[in-house]
Amino acid sequence: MKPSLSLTIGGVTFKNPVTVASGTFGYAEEFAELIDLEALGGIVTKSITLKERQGHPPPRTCETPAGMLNAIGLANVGVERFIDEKLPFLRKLNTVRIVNVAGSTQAEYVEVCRLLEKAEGIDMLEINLSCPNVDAGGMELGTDPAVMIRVLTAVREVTSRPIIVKLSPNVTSIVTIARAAQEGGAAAVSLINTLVGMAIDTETWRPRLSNGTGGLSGPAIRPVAVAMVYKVARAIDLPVIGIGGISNWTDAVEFHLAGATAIQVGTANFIAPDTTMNIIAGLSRYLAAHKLTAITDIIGRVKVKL
Amino acid sequence: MKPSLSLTIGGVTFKNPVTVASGTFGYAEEFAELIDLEALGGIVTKSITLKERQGHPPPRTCETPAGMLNAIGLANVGVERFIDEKLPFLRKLNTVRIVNVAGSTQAEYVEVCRLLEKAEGIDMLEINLSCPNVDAGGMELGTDPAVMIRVLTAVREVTSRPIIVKLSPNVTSIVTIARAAQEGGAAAVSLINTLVGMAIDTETWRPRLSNGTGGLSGPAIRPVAVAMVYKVARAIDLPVIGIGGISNWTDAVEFHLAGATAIQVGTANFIAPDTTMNIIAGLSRYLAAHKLTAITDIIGRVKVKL
Amino acid sequence: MKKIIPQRCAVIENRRLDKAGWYYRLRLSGFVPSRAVYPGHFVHLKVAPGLDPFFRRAFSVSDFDAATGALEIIYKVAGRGTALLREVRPGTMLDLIGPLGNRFTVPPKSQTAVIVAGGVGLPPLAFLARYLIDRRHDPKTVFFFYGGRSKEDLIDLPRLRRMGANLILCTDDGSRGFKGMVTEAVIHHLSQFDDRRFHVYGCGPEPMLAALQELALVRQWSGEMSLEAPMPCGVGVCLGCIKPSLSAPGSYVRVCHDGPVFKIGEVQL
Amino acid sequence: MKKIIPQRCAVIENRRLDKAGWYYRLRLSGFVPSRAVYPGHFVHLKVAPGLDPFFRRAFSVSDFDAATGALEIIYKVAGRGTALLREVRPGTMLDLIGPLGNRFTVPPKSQTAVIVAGGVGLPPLAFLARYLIDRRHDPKTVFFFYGGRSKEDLIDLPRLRRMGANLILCTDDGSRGFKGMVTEAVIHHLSQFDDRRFHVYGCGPEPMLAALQELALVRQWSGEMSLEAPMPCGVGVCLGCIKPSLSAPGSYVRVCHDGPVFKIGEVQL
Ligand SMILES: Cc1cc2nc3c(=O)[nH]c(=O)nc-3n(C[C@H](O)[C@H](O)[C@H](O)COP(=O)(O)OP(=O)(O)OC[C@H]3O[C@@H](n4cnc5c(N)ncnc54)[C@H](O)[C@@H]3O)c2cc1C
Ligand SMILES: Cc1cc2nc3c(=O)[nH]c(=O)nc-3n(C[C@H](O)[C@H](O)[C@H](O)COP(=O)(O)OP(=O)(O)OC[C@H]3O[C@@H](n4cnc5c(N)ncnc54)[C@H](O)[C@@H]3O)c2cc1C
Ligand SMILES: Cc1cc2nc3c(=O)[nH]c(=O)nc-3n(C[C@H](O)[C@H](O)[C@H](O)COP(=O)(O)O)c2cc1C
Ligand SMILES: Cc1cc2nc3c(=O)[nH]c(=O)nc-3n(C[C@H](O)[C@H](O)[C@H](O)COP(=O)(O)O)c2cc1C
Ligand code: FES
Ligand code: FES
Repeated sequence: MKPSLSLTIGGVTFKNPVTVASGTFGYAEEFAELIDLEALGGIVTKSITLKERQGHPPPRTCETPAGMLNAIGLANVGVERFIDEKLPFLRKLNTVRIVNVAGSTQAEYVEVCRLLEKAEGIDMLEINLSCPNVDAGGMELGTDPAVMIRVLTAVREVTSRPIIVKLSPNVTSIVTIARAAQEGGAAAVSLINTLVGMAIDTETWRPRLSNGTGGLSGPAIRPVAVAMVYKVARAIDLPVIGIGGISNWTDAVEFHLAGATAIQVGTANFIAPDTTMNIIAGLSRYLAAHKLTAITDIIGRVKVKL
Repeated sequence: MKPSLSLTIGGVTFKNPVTVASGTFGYAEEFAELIDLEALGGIVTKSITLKERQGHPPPRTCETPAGMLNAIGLANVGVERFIDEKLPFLRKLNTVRIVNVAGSTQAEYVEVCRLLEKAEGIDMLEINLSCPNVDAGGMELGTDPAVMIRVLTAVREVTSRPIIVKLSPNVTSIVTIARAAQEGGAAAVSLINTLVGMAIDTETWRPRLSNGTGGLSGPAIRPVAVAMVYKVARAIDLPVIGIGGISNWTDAVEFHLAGATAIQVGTANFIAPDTTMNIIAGLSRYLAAHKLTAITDIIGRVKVKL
Repeated sequence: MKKIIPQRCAVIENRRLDKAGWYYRLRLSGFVPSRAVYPGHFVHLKVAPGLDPFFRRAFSVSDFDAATGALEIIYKVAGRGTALLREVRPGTMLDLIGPLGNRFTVPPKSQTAVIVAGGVGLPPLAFLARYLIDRRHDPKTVFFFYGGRSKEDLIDLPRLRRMGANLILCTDDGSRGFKGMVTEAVIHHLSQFDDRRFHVYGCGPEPMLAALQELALVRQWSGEMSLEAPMPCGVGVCLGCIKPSLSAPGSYVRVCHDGPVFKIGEVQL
Repeated sequence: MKKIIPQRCAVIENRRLDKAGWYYRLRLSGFVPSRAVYPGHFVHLKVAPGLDPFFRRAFSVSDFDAATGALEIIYKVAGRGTALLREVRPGTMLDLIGPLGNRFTVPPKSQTAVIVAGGVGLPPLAFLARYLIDRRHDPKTVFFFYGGRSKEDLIDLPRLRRMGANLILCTDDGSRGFKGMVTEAVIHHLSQFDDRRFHVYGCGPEPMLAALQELALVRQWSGEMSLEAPMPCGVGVCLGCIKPSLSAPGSYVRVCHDGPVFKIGEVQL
């Protein structure tokens, strides 16, 4: 019998745990000619803000050892154009559609969620309280538990959809923040967003990103992400969505063993657009080879001596 | 004219900014047949604790993308054997000798420093308030500003030597911690220690380190380290010693531009034991090629638009 | 529609094109494109297996034979990625994605194609020239300006000559052909013609393209240019390869997805 | 004393040794060791340039010719590093450090050398056997036990035969030589001899070495074994390559620096 990859988070059923990370998959339509979008467990959109944003000037990305830095600056079409121009494509897709929401203030988060509430074709919201690349909001709102609870409470008043809270790794205790997300009424947490990083051109003496610092992603950060997923999964009662450097099915298994119910593939989409397809196939093979019947059989099953 | 690489930290003169990071160079004698130890700006020993420690059981290390995890567990000969067996070799070396001190409690830090105070041939102490691989002390003492000030104040009472405080990157605000180090009377801060990380074997379902989690080092973490050095150097008045993934002279220049007065080479010593020698030569060539007369001409000179 | 997925192709040639060893021609066999390959398209290549270097590198297609699947690119050794690529031996399998991006348009036969290549901007334009001439454009209505710093930078000349286009070489130091910038060569050589019929194609260093765009805008020539930018994804999602728009000020274009070929006047250079 | 620094050596051969393609012989030229190379020594090799894979890989020297600088290692494709190494073509320059570690001792001529190699434990012991015999040990006083899972795992046999030692092959499945574990073969073949004169040398999978050590301890044979452990640094500083000590319980030995050759009874297996 083919092992089952399906799972449920916040009452929403995913056909498999393999989803894509915000900002690495556009609004999905860009990937239509690259992979079978409906084979994915879910799709997370680029972060949507209240107004359209052009983002930071170039250079916005740079290559680093086994990873990259980015400071895109939340460039996106804004919630209204998103609903008008991007959502119709997503709406037709038979996969879990998750809209990632970002803002500079609590009011902006609330307003974006309020506007999305009326739109159809959205299964969940992911609240990005962890973007390192904007001056106000983003990360600041996501590193203080009290602020996080306040924002989430306000957001939940205007939306009926289950909320995933995306956590920043740039904190002393991710467990404290994850507990705040739980207290704020999240249906799940996703982690990690990027680590704050910087690179400097030694000839021009300028930062390699126009914004100075940016967010580090890719395989380089995977061990940090696995450790945080492991800690959070043991500490809270919500499902955890693992993110950070996942590039193949063994990476995915590693996150599941650490405690992730689902995973998001980010930067790897850039290097090999068919990464998610290979992971889905690999997970099935892995479960079959280990005579396991469901992906849920491996979640959090890492054997740690206590 | 040959550019000058020399610099001063806490009243101690270094012939060049290139030193080696604790735990990656043993007690220096192991490297005697590999490089010219006296060509180094300085040497930092493995962390020394009050009692000899055997460290964690194997496996203690694992390879990761562009880096490694370690959970050595502060294995060291203990302060008494260090003074008797290891210090005599170091004492004879014409380079800055820095003893890295670790412990599980404030009392242990104080006692180690007190015992070292009587020993000759030590130029500075580096207080490791950031080791992620021990149950008590280490990182815990280094993530709370108030605790850090208390520990440093106590340590300074028993030592006359300038103190470098080694900072953990696993914090929400490294600037806050660096300010605490300054307030506690540090002569300099060094950063970063390793990021907490984890890797899991997908066949055995066991962590790849016996200790479960460990510390991530190597080029993978360099962007994180550069960002933190940059932020700390702008925020405090003490010299900053840059650590994290430095593997060649361009990496070193990057840290100097970000604000590091000196640097420590860690994991790269494992991959190429002559890394430090190549960096020293490369820095001289770089300064000469840019018609600069001293390494101090580039420190903190990154051009960031404000 | 077929999906554009990574595929592995065997290197059949990786040959130095100049004395100094800066320029190489790489030929791969068995490339099965998911759609027809046109001049302007690029491929996204992993120059080495594993994670180092991390990003793929974009290379314009400099020739493609749909019958045999033989794909050609020409590259200049510029940094770490191309330095590694130079070491690749025939027989090695390389992983690539493509064809990506948009393509050059074909001008009506009444128009004169003015191709302006600077340095490593040659590859897509060499493909374009062959393509135009194969499509029964009279070679004499194709001007091919090709500039470099000195004669060592002008490569693959026999192939360009064989095409039969009007080939005008120029070098900054005058060591071959016209001495001066390639845009000056354009002005100098084309002043005798009725320039309202010109359609320019440019690829090369950005200052050259800026000068060319300026010239074309002033003279009201139509035309298009192939641009470069660091490309993490190559498929339009990372928003890393942007350039400021000239036609829609305040916004950006994505070189990989909206380009790499842009109309004169579209992008601010 | 000369410093032990990384050096680049040209690959002169990288040849498959078995039908299935698991075992390879790699020969490098121009290796200039900083000290004499002895059996037991290993080199620390970067199997690919750049950061992936990140660590060097340790390989025992399986032969070295000081006159020509020709260095040989034999490897089994076991993971990512060796899979990459397999792809290396002659002419490629590889970066290596060595010789590192300690070495096997030479027994007095009155002692019988009992060499016990399991699978990929062959390389250092092949070097040792040649070395002992070259040093005018009577080949008949050298027993060379060589075990593998099946006959496909027994490689490089002509060379071993040429040495003239007593070569005893064994396989788990009996497809060649003695059927059973190599330690059983030792017991079976040596029962006729006065075993107080035995000095055993072992290298191979840890369970085999554990059995061998057990046997040697019980029979009071002297001897030594070459061990393996993941080695980040290879020079004794990272404390990553440790094994629990048997002679000093509660402490650890570093395989790279205190070994890789350890006396029987030194390390807990
Ligand atoms: C659409 C397109 C077509 C191209 N066609 C060709 C071609 O036909 N022949 C050729 O030699 N080169 C071409 N390039 C440039 C090529 O992709 C490489 O970027 C360039 O060769 C330098 O790579 P490197 O790895 O040697 O340098 P590195 O310094 O290692 O590159 C580091 C990073 O910077 C990026 N980068 C550096 N310079 C450039 C540049 N000029 N353009 C884009 N990214 C850059 C690289 O992609 C990489 O991410 C093209 C680029 C684009 C975007
Ligand atoms: C002193 C010494 C001598 C050795 N001699 C030989 C030899 O002559 N021939 C040979 O084929 N191999 C030898 N090995 C093992 C070799 O170093 C490689 O570790 C092994 O080939 C697997 O590497 P990989 O990159 O293919 O596997 P990977 O799975 O990519 O290795 C991942 C990591 O695990 C480590 N590792 C995995 N298995 C081992 C192992 N058995 N021993 C040590 N580290 C391991 C690797 O070093 C690397 O850090 C020796 C090891 C040591 C310590
Ligand atoms: C180019 C780029 C853009 C990103 N944009 C967003 C974003 O808009 N919103 C968000 O929540 N995360 C964003 N991220 C973070 C990713 O969703 C993900 O959390 C992170 O990259 C770690 O995963 P990875 O290592 O698999 O990429 C972005 C990442 C990259 C590389
Ligand atoms: C194997 C290993 C052991 C280490 N042991 C210590 C230690 O004992 N004390 C300490 O302060 N830091 C220790 N570190 C941290 C390094 O000194 C350094 O801060 C860190 O590795 C980042 O630098 P790198 O990326 O250049 O290695 C150790 C690092 C490694 C890899
Ligand atoms: S390279 Fe990613 S959007 Fe163009
Ligand atoms: S490999 Fe580092 S101590 Fe042995």
